[in-house]
Amino acid sequence: MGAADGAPAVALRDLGRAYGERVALAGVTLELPRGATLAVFGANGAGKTTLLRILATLLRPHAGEAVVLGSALPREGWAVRGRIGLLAHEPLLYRDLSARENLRFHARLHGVAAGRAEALLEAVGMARRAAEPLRSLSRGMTQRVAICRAVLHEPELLLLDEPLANLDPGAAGAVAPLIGRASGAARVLISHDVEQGLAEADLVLGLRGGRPALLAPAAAVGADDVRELYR
Amino acid sequence: MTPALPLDDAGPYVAAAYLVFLALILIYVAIMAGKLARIARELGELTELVARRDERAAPADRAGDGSPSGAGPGSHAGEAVPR
Amino acid sequence: MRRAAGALIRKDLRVELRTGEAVPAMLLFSLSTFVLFHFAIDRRSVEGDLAAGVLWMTLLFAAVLGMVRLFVAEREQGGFDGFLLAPVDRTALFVAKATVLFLFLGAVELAALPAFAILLLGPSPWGAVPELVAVLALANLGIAVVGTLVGALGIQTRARELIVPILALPLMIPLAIAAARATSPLLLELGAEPVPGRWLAVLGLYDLVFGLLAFAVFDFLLED
Amino acid sequence: MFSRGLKPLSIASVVLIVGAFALVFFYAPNDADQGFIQKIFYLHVPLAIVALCGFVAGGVFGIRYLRSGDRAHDLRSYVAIHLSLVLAVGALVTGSIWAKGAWGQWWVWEEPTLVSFLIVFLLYACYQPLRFSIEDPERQARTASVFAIVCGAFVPLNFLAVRMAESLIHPRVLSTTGGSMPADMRTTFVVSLVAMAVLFVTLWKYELTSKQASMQLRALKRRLADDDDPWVPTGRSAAPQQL
Repeated sequence: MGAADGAPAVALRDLGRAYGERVALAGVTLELPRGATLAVFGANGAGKTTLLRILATLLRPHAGEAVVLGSALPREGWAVRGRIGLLAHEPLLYRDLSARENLRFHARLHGVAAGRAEALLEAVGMARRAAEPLRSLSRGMTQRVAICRAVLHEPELLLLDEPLANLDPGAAGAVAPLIGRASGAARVLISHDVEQGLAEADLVLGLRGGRPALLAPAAAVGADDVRELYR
Repeated sequence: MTPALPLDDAGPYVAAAYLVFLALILIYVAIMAGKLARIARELGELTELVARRDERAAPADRAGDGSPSGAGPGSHAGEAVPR
Repeated sequence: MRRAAGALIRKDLRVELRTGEAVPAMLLFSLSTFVLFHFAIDRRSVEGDLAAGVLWMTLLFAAVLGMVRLFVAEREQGGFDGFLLAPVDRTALFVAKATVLFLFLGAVELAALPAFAILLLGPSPWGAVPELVAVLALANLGIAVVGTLVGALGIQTRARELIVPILALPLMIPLAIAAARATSPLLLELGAEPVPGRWLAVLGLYDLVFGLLAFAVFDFLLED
Repeated sequence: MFSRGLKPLSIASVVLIVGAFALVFFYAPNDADQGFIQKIFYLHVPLAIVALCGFVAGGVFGIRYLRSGDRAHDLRSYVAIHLSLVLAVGALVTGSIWAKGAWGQWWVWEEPTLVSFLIVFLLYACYQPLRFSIEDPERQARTASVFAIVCGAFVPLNFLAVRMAESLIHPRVLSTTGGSMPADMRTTFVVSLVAMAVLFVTLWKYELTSKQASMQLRALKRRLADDDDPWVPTGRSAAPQQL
């Protein structure tokens, strides 16, 4: 891919998006190097999910530029699809299929070998219940399967919306190699756990009413600065 | 083929058809009149809003905070107004 | 493209086998409609164009049920997003869904046609089975294509149960005309007559036009 | 943007409509078969033809919207279809009156053009409910454009199928193509058709201008309302709300 490999994981300039007349996101400018982690904080409706969906190519930006893994969105969205892993608020899995069937389905869509799905299920401790339909699993278990789905194709950029929601400490430990810093992927992380989010991050973006209210290296941001966003 | 109808029988039907057309146009005019009235009303509201804004802005300028009042309608007017 | 469509088709068939949300409902609906027709038109048996009309009315309405369900899981369980994240041609989703609807219709007809022959149809249709299958296949293709398009349109709205039927029924009128006219010579009391070729041609044209159209516009229904 | 040429167009449509109706009643001869009742033809057929062209134009603007993403095209498509629906109601009612006057029945299934027209009308009548049931304006515009394109292609196919279903059994009763029409009748018809088309374009531009004016007004209001929340809710609507 040549030049694209040297490009930052995410480069945004004045990114904006509106839903009709309501501005959901405006004036976001930042650059995230490969392998680094961006933590996004903000109250409900601050535009975090909108930002994540734009980066995932699911939503087209209305203003500004978004370059993800060297490809400009939405024009070159096809080039980054399959290189991004999205762990959204919803698991994006079929409730009537089992964990294994869901992952095999996504493996086929992504052209990944089915063995990878089995290995992941084993890694998150879901192998034993992989044959049950998802609707019979608890939310924490579903979340573990959703994490498997997000990292199935070994993405270069992980978009994580509260990845540890509903996970017990044991499960959180099990998924850490997949979606934690150890995964080696660049990450955009939405979290409501301020301390934990800050600990994971290299760069911090605080959103308020769709506009950036805070943008600084994680080392320069204190937990109180972040809590200010929710006031 | 059905035989032709005499003129006086057909007259009401033809008149009715053309009246339907007339009625459609007039209903359309009435709807557009409603829309126009709304635009006029909203314009009135806006004029009032601007008038009030000017009243508030004028004393602020005289107080001498140095902000030029001639920011013009093109710039974001909200910035000239003290909160 | 073929890999993705295959995965989608297999997924949908597996869900249908497990939950039985579409085909059994469509079939039950068809059977109830036959019974209703019996009383509504007050006939013990039908033949010819009346039989073709009853059959196609029933099948089209049953098909609408399938269209309404077609994309529900994708919208409600995030299937659209999951699919859009994958590096595959978006047309694969259209191909897969149209195939699935086509298969559903075939499955429904496999049971509904014998039921129709037993319950309502006067003449025996068994002599004309190959022609009947040909007409059904062409018509099902059209229903599948239009149904996928309309289902995808309807799923964008907040009122898909209303929008899908009121859109699909007028769109299927040409198909209904051609299918009924092509079927009625096969269901005559005095033995089947040959199917008029021009109605098969209309069905083929319908399939072709809407197939090409769907290929051209389907992508736009997936964007956000 | 939309208002250019509106004034000359308005004058032209007044002159043409008045002129066309004058020709209908003072110049064109009574039809040999049908007599005076045939005068409805000069109203009914132009209404129907212009409405169909408007529907197809809606599809063309739909294509242009999908290709460019320019909301103005969506607005053009919306207004074209919306106006065509109004004309279609006129065409159906006048057609029905004609049928009653000429054959004593309010509806004749033997007339394929009328039947096709009813089907097309039923289909396009879904356009407003479809738009209304989608809240996100961008999705609304895109879905409506897809609808407009699909239905635009459906129109000819539908005419073909209905025509085939009827015309091979019955002779066509309301001959509209005018191949055998006397010259003075044809002149009257052509003038009526042009008048109707100009009227359509005038009303189309008129409504576009009106929609644009209220959009600008709303934008201005938003800018002047100096509170923190820049969002002034406008409520749901089938019409495009923003350019």
